[in-house]
Amino acid sequence: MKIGVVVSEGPYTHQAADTAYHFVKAALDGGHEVPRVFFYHDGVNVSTRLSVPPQDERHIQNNWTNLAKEHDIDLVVCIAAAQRRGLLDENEANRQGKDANNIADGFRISGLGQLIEMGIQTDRLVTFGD
Amino acid sequence: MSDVKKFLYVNRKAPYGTIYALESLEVVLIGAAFEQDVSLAFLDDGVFQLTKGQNTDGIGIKNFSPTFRALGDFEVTKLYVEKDSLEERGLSPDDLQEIMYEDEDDDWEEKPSIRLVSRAEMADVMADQDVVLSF
Amino acid sequence: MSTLHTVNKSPFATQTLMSCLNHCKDGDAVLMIEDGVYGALANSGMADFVRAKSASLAIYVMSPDTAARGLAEDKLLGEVSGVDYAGFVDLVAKHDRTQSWL
Amino acid sequence: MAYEVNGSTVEHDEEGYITNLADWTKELADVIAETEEIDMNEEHWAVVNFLREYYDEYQIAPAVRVLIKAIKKEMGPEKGNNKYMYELFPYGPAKQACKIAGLPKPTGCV
Repeated sequence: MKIGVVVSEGPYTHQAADTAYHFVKAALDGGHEVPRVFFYHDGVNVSTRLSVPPQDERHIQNNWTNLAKEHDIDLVVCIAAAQRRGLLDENEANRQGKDANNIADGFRISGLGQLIEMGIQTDRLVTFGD
Repeated sequence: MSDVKKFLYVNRKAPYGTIYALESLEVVLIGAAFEQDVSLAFLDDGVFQLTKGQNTDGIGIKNFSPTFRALGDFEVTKLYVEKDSLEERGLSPDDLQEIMYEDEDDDWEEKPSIRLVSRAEMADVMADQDVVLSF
Repeated sequence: MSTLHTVNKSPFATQTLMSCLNHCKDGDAVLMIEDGVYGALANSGMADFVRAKSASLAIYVMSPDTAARGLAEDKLLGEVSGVDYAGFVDLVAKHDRTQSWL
Repeated sequence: MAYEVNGSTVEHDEEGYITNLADWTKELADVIAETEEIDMNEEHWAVVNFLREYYDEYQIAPAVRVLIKAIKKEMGPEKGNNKYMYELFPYGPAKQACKIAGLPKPTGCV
């Protein structure tokens, strides 16, 4: 079965990104497909490659990056939500005239249309938020 | 058309205190381009999103309540509002904005987009969807 | 046709669990996750309400979340079944749609 | 980056959208149009005015089909179509006309 996932809260403040991660891993282990995870609201903050959590804590962004690589998951960060919160890829940073970008490997910035498309193309959609 | 799905956007949060209401509306507006069967649900504190007379000048946040009145232009015409939620908050339907759409199938007659439903009817609306997005 | 509802809020902080249970249809399932697991406490003020709803609904709780919060099994309602993440996935697959009560 | 209008300057971003929407004036619209290589005539103004009125009322830019419907109503069916819009605004009504009308930059979500 194809399962789409939405993460709509930021890392560390809420458990949402953690629960979503464990859910996606279990879904893949169970033989399901997770073609895409869509990050919205403060969920876009998961994608920053600049977070440096203490060594004895999980690294949420790394976990997602690794999982996406291993299983070819499309991690999409909503452009509108990302721009508000200061998350830019190289392309967007140039377009907006900013001097830095901060999107981690494995994530890509795109539009809300990707969320709707995921809803259309998957059999189930599960949202993790607050 | 088998590739049209029923999408429900569930709004349970009040505007301005958090961004959920605004970013929900942004999804609805973008989603309109995909020509799916779209409904919006307003229950619990979500009913506060639709009240008239919102004026955000003093808090410096954009007042997006007028945008609900444009939804008809985007062919989003089903706004289910839960009566019980209104009553629990001391509101009546008169406290809400008038939101109209032009019905293409009925000689473009103007019709109200807001459909007042009971809690049980709201449960029926929710149970009749393919995709439920919560905000 | 049935729905899996997830609730991630403590019922002592918000009305989310109450609202969710009041919008469920017979045969639906409710899964308490994250802080939502406090809704499964057996001796709380919410217990009678949840127990009554369990007559027409299947109610589940995320065991990793109850364990994390130190909620021993004997503190939880007998009407509520524990699942792990794989069980969560099975519930999603089994029901026609998932509605997250945020 | 800024436009110059009657001796004063109006700030804009990399792509030419004005920074403060309140800075918009008709004179400014002519200046923006010039940098877009558009010579504003009555028909351009009809679109720009419609966009501004719509934004004023609803706080968003209209969907393109809404814009086209409105122009059709005002100027007839031979003008109320996509082709005509692109003749007026070769780089797309959503981008160019909104920029000239002083509306926020579309976030390009789809």
